[in-house]
Amino acid sequence: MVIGLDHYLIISAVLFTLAIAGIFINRKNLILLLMCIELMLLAVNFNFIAFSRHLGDETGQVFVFFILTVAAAEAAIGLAILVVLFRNRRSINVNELDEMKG
Amino acid sequence: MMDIYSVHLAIVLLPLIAAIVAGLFGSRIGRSAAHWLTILAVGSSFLLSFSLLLNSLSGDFYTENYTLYTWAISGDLRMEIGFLVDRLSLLMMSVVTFVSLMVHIYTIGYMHEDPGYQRFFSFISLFTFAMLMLVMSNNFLQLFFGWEAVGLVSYLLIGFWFKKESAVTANLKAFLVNRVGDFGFLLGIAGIVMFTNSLDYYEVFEQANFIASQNLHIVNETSWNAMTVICILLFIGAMGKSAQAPLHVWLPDSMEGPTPISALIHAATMVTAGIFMVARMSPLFELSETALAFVLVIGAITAFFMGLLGIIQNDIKRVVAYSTLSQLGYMTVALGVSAYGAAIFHLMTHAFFKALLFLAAGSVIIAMHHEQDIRKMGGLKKYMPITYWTSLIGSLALIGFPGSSGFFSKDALIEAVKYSHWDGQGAIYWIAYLSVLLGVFITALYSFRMFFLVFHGKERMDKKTKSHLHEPPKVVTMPLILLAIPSLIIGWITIEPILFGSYFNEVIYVLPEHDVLRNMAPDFHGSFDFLIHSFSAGLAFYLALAGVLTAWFLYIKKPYIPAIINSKLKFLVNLLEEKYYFDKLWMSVLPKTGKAIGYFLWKQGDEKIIDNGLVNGTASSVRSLSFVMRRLQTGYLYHYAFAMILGLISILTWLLWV
Amino acid sequence: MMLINSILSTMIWLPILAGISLLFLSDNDERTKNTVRYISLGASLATLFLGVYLYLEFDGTTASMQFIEKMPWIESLGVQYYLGVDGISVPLILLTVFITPFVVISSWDVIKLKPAQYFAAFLILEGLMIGVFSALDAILFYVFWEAMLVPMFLIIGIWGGQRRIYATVKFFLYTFLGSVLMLVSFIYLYGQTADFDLQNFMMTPLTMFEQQLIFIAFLLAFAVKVPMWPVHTWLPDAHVEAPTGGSVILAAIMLKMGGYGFIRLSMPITPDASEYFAFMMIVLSLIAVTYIGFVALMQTDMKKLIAYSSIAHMGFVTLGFFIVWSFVETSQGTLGVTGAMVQMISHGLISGAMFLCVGVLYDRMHSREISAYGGVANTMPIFAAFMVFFSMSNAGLPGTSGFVGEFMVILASFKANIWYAFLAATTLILGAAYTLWMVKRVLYGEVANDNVAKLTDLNSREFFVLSVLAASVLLVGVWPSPLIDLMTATIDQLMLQISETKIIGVES
Amino acid sequence: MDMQTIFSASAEIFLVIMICAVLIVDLFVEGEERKVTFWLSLASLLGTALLVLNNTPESREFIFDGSYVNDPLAGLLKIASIIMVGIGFIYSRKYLIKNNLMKGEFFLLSLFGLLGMLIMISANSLLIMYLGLETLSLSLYALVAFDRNSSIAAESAMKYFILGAIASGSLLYGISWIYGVTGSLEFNEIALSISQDSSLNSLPLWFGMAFVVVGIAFKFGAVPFHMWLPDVYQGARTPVTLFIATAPKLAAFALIYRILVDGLGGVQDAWQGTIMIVSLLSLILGNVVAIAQTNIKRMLGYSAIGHVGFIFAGIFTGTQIGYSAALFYSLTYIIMAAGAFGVLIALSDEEQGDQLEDLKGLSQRNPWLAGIMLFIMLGMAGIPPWVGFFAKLDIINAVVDAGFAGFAVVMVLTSVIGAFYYLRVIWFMYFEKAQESKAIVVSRDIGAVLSLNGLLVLALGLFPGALMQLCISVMN
Amino acid sequence: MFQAILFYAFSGLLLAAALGVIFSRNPVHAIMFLVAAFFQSAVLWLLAEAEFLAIILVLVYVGAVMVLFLFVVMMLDINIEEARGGLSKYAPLGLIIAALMIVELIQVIRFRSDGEVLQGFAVTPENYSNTEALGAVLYTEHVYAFEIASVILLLAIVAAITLTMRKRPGLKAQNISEQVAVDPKDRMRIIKMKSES
Repeated sequence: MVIGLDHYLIISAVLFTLAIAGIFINRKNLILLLMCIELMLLAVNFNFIAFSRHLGDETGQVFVFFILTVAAAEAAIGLAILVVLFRNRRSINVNELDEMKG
Repeated sequence: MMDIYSVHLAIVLLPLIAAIVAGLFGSRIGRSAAHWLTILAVGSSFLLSFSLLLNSLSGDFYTENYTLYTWAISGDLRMEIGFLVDRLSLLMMSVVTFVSLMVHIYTIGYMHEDPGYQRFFSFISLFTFAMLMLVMSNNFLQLFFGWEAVGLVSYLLIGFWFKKESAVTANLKAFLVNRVGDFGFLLGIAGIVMFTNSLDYYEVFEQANFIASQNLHIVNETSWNAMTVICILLFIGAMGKSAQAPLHVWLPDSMEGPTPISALIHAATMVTAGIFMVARMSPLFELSETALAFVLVIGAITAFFMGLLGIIQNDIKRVVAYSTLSQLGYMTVALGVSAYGAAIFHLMTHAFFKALLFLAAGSVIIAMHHEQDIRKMGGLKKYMPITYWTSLIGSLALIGFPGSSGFFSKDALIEAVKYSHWDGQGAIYWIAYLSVLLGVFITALYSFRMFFLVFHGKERMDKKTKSHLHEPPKVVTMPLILLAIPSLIIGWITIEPILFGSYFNEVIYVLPEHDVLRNMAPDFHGSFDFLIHSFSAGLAFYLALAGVLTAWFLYIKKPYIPAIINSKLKFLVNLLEEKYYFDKLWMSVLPKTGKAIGYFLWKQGDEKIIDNGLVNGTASSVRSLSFVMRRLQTGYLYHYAFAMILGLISILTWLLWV
Repeated sequence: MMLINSILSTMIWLPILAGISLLFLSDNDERTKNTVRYISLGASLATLFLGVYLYLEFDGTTASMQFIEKMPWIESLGVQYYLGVDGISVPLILLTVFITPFVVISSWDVIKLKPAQYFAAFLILEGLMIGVFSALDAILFYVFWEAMLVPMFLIIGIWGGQRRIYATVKFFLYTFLGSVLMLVSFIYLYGQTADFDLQNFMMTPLTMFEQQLIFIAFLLAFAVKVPMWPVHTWLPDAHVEAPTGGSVILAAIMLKMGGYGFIRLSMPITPDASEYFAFMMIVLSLIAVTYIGFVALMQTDMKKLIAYSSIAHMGFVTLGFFIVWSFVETSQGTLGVTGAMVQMISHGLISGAMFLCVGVLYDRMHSREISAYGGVANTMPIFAAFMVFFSMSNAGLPGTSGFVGEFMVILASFKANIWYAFLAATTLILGAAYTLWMVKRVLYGEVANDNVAKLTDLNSREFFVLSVLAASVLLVGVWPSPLIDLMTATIDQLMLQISETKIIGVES
Repeated sequence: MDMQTIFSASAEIFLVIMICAVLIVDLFVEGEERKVTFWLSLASLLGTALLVLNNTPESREFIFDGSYVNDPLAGLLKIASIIMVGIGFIYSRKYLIKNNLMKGEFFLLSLFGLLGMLIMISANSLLIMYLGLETLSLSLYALVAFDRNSSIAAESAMKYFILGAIASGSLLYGISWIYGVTGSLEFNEIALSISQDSSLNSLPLWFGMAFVVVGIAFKFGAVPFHMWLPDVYQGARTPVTLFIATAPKLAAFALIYRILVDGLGGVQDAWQGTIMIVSLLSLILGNVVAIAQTNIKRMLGYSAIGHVGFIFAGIFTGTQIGYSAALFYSLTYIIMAAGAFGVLIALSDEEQGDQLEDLKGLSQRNPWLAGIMLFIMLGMAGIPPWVGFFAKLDIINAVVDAGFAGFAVVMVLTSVIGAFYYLRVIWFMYFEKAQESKAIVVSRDIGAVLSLNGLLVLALGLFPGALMQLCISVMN
Repeated sequence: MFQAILFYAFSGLLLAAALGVIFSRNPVHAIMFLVAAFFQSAVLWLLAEAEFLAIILVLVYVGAVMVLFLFVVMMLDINIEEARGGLSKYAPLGLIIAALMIVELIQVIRFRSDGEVLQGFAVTPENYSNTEALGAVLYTEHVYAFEIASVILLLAIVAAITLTMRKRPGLKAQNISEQVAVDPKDRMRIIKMKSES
């Protein structure tokens, strides 16, 4: 049995979907949302690596490298915003983020 | 020596200029300047007209028909302003300017206390102008202009005392009822243009046969002879102006205006416009017997029924007004039997004696300090001899007393009706004949009822009024006298040329088989003979005599009888007092209906359905949609994310399956 | 000569620039206020003189466009700055330049709040209106057409009455909604011809379906503007709330743009669809004449009454245009079209004057309710004379301009169908009824109350304005020929043009 | 790497250097007003702009191994973005001082954002595009949360961040598919492979496209990926909103144009319908919901959604005139948006004025400001002769030309709905009485730029030809 | 075969860890699950011969980012009880949508490989080094991207500091310039004392 591209793509697809589902079924904890985003990027990385290997082209892997970098930066800023929010609200409950609507 | 065109122009424009000056600068030039100016203008007009008239009697008279200026050209329709001065117009011009001149003079006395003095002179001069434009027109456009312009002046003059609620109601009513007539008139003109593509009388007349050969589809396939439709439409206009039933309602009410204009407009001139117009259109009317029958019926109804109303009126002017209605009915009857000449003849004599009667009534009113109720008068003979005698002449002329001008015209008219019995007109003819005959009796009855109540019998006015009773000044009495003369004699002189002679030969067109006057001509042997003849052959004289005697009996001899009759014939009297309910119809039912329709369309149609329903409805539904849609923006992050994912999935699904 | 080459541009831009320059003046003290007034008067008079010059130089014997100015404006879209006038537009331009000075004079010291802006708005409006009447490029036309809404929106909104906001927003959105589809049609036509030249639009063949859609789009724009029943309800509101000058311009000129649109765009661009919809248009026009006549009867507000009467009178315009197709030969419709054109001019003069009359009263009593008045003729006899005169003109009395158009349209419609004429002619009765009934209640009778007793008659400024208008109403009524001669050639040409089908493969 | 490459990208390089310079200089700047930082930032913008002007080639050229594209379109977008950022700086200065937000970081983050935009505009590969996008987005997230004491700012930043991360995740996922199918990241190569192998034009590529479209639509704020937009517009401080509302739209334009047209032009059939529906939804929702708003920033947010509908309408036509119309629309829209927020900033000098009510009687309190706002509102509503009309005209023309006359009808009808809320702003300013009569004073520099901005809305309307022509020429 | 077993095992674990992230109610647990997921991913990447990235993932992600997460969770002092029970009644609907998405994605993946014989990844040359290959392109072909990445990191630093650094009164931080500029005289006083005798 050969493990190939499709396997990775499917793993990635499932992971991606789980991440997205995680975002909109989670209604309490903002940090979980941040983690789901990490998960999502992970899924994307899977795709890139799989395609890169499938095509025999390193560019995909380079892309993953940059995604990892950006993801780190994103995490930093995301967490910083979270901190600001927490300082203002004393809460990171997603349900309470509804001061603006309509 | 002025050429003829300048004369025509001068006749028309002098009153206009005087009117403008008196109207716009009245307060600057002062009262006497205003009346001198207008009197001079109208007087000159009269003199010029009269000289032309005299000129026209000679054999080498040419009808003048020319274009003054082009009003507009659209496509191949030329609309021009021009004059047609023929014998008919000359007669009318002279009558109009003469009566107008009398009224001008009279006004000096009648209105001398009124603050709107200059305005009044301006209006009556303007009226003269308008009427002259009407009668001198050579085309329908100008005719309509004059037609409406006299209506306008009438409106202004009826409402002259605009503080009086009744006056301003009356003038509105007069204008609107006239407008109903004009409505028909305008459509008639439109019909003419449709078939002839011209507004010029002569051009239209040339194509009369063509019109008569055409049909108009009005409802689906029902087709009418075009000429019939057009003539009836035109006649509806005449009904409005000449106050024929049922468009007569405005005329009695128009007595709200000052008396001079009652004389000028509502007796002598404007109301005759309809008669004049039909006579002018004789080449058209002749070609439609249906239309003529219609004219006849309307005239007969007016002549008889409106006369009846005169019997129960107590306002001195209203009695005269109803008599006017009735006399106009006579003229219309004459038109209906194609005796156009007779109609015009009666129009002329009527102008004199009716103006006389009105002015005399005005004189009485001045003397009575604006008391108009004849029940509060009586025995004025000894206080106001001139008024008395002139009134007598007027009344006699009105009832057609032999020898008076009214006699000639009315008798000729009745004879004409009698002579006319061409095919297909049997029943109508009899009704008409009966109406005019009975009308004679009624006319005599109400005329002399009024005459007796005013000048004879007990003096029923109060002390204070009585103490001031005296003959009005000369400016008032002089016109009375001047009008009394033609009222007395004009018939003698003119009956022959107008009715039986060749005076109207070129003007009025009558089909040979309709030409009752020609049929009568062989029996005519001069005015005097005509006079004698009436004693022997005509019923009219005896009916008139009976009328006068009845009046004498009821109001001088046994003054208590009318009250008894009133109580016995409650229903009839009621009907008369309500004027056959026409006033109710015009003043109450129609306006109320109109207002109700207006209110309904406004509130239900405009405001409710269109505005609130469609316009604001759309706006508010967009607004509520907005408020519904904004709820989608819940503020919750997971909803936002969910929306995005839903969008994504929709796109994916769409790409996958579609 | 330079001026003659760019006279249209000068007439458009002179008032606009003058108006803009006014905006820079602060109008706090009396002296600047005077400057503002004289600048506006000067600008409007200058435009009037240019208009007179235009009239004198205009050649009425040809149907072709004159005083053409053409230069590229937006090249990538093929939009041009393309101006020109013919016999249809010249009378309307003259009307515009004629009315505007009166608006300025009549508002002379009546407007207390921000007079500079007020006058500026009117001057800008004037330029834009001239622009509409002289634009020969569809986009240019549309630009002027829509831009006009803005000053009017502000005029009503800032200087209007109690419910001004509702009225002005309604006015704006109504007319805006109406005209956007016209824009889409223009663009569609652009797709067919590759430029926005209106005359090319008229040449380009279109299928029946295309024509119908375009016609409907145009219809919405113009019907709202005219306004035709049932899209007329903005007008009474706008009129009632607008200040006097606004009402005058609105009634006298802006409504004419609808009529102008029909004759300039709808009829020549979509002749077959116009024929197809002609019956509907006639029915709508007749509804406007009769239905609105009845509605006007019941109004208690003078301005509303006049507004409704405007709708009824404009019904004659659309009637006159669309009975053309009731004839076998379109040339027979010339009379109706000419009548409609005259009716537009005449209505411009009369309704303007009527609104000025109401304005005179409003300035004194601050009420437009008919019931607040009564017996005004006692205290204001001269005014009463004018008011009666204009009311009579409004009722279509011969000898006044109000008669000319109605007369011609009724004549023409009788030819088309006797019932058209019958219904149209009811205006003789209804028009007189609602106008004169109002006159009766306002002017006649005893002095109704103390306020009326305190009224003072016209001042010389008001007298001047009304008398010049009265003179012009009379002049057009007595001698419309010069006016009609202006447009004869153009209308004849138009009749020829619309008699030919634009559908390819169909013989006309 | 040769000098030519360095020169070509000198604008970006210069900007990075200047960012570092500002970063360092700001450490040593004393005082509340931070004049040095401010002027240095403006100077760096000026320098960058000059370099862009200097480096913009006549025709398209590629450097950095095909990662970087330089063409007239890029030049135009870059210049416009730089100007917008500069205008934003000028408008914001007083406001920031007043609200104790005058910190070097504001300028730093804005410059970072600008750098991100420049990168996006010149990106020729999906990788660079992604990195540029992240540079831009990250600075925007930080800017939104910039006022650390504002609870709603933090909330909106959080929402923006999460949703933005989802969007970029989706974009990346899409990119991975496009990469997987075509084997390339560079747009011209992608286009080449699609044109060479028509079998590529199938479902996998479409799916990749769909995910990418989500990312693009999010960046624009198109329905249904718009949810962040009203909240962020409202929550962020007005200068930040101004920043978000203007220049990034151009970057987003580059995003959509480079990816969908340059890269995926071959699969136009697939994205056309998608974009069309998104455009339709945006037009309707944006204009309709804006009616119900009472917060003017939020209202402008919804209006922005409506305008995005127009921009997308230009794109979906798939024609050159459509693209240039969309470009013209974007350019003119941001001019108007800048002016609108500029006026709001000038207003809130006096009070925290972001409610519609606060505009009441503005015409009495400051007629000039009211006049500018009037111009802008009329421009946005699409009333001629203000420029918004010509932008709409251009788009509608493209739509009708592409055979979607029905869609054009919907567009104009939604414009009418939209006109209502723009008019409402005017009526609040002109027809309502002021709640307080105190005059609003605007400092001279801001006033001058603001006036210029307002006049530009009119001037571009009177003479739109040149800019339109420019938009067309840069597209070719 | 061995590869397949490894793949399935670790992907199973990976998905389980992912589910753990989503459904765990304690953020600390979630982080742990996430760390686990990263480890498993690294293994799978190794299986795909992407050694360099696998190592980076572990080093950078687990070593730095996850620690940061953990750090923030701890620092914020979140009430864990309150954060519990995050799933709502709409979860089923969400899961349905998710299922739909998975189905569609798999559909596309199958579409892509339609007709293509399922085979492994491209075969690498004998002396192939993943790290070397990446290194070869990273600084040449992708230097522009690389530079941008550095800017992004700088941006992240600036942003994070801007947002979170506050000068609280009484903060005990070093002020180096102050320390350097200290004059001994201010700090030290030489007191002469009498010697105790």
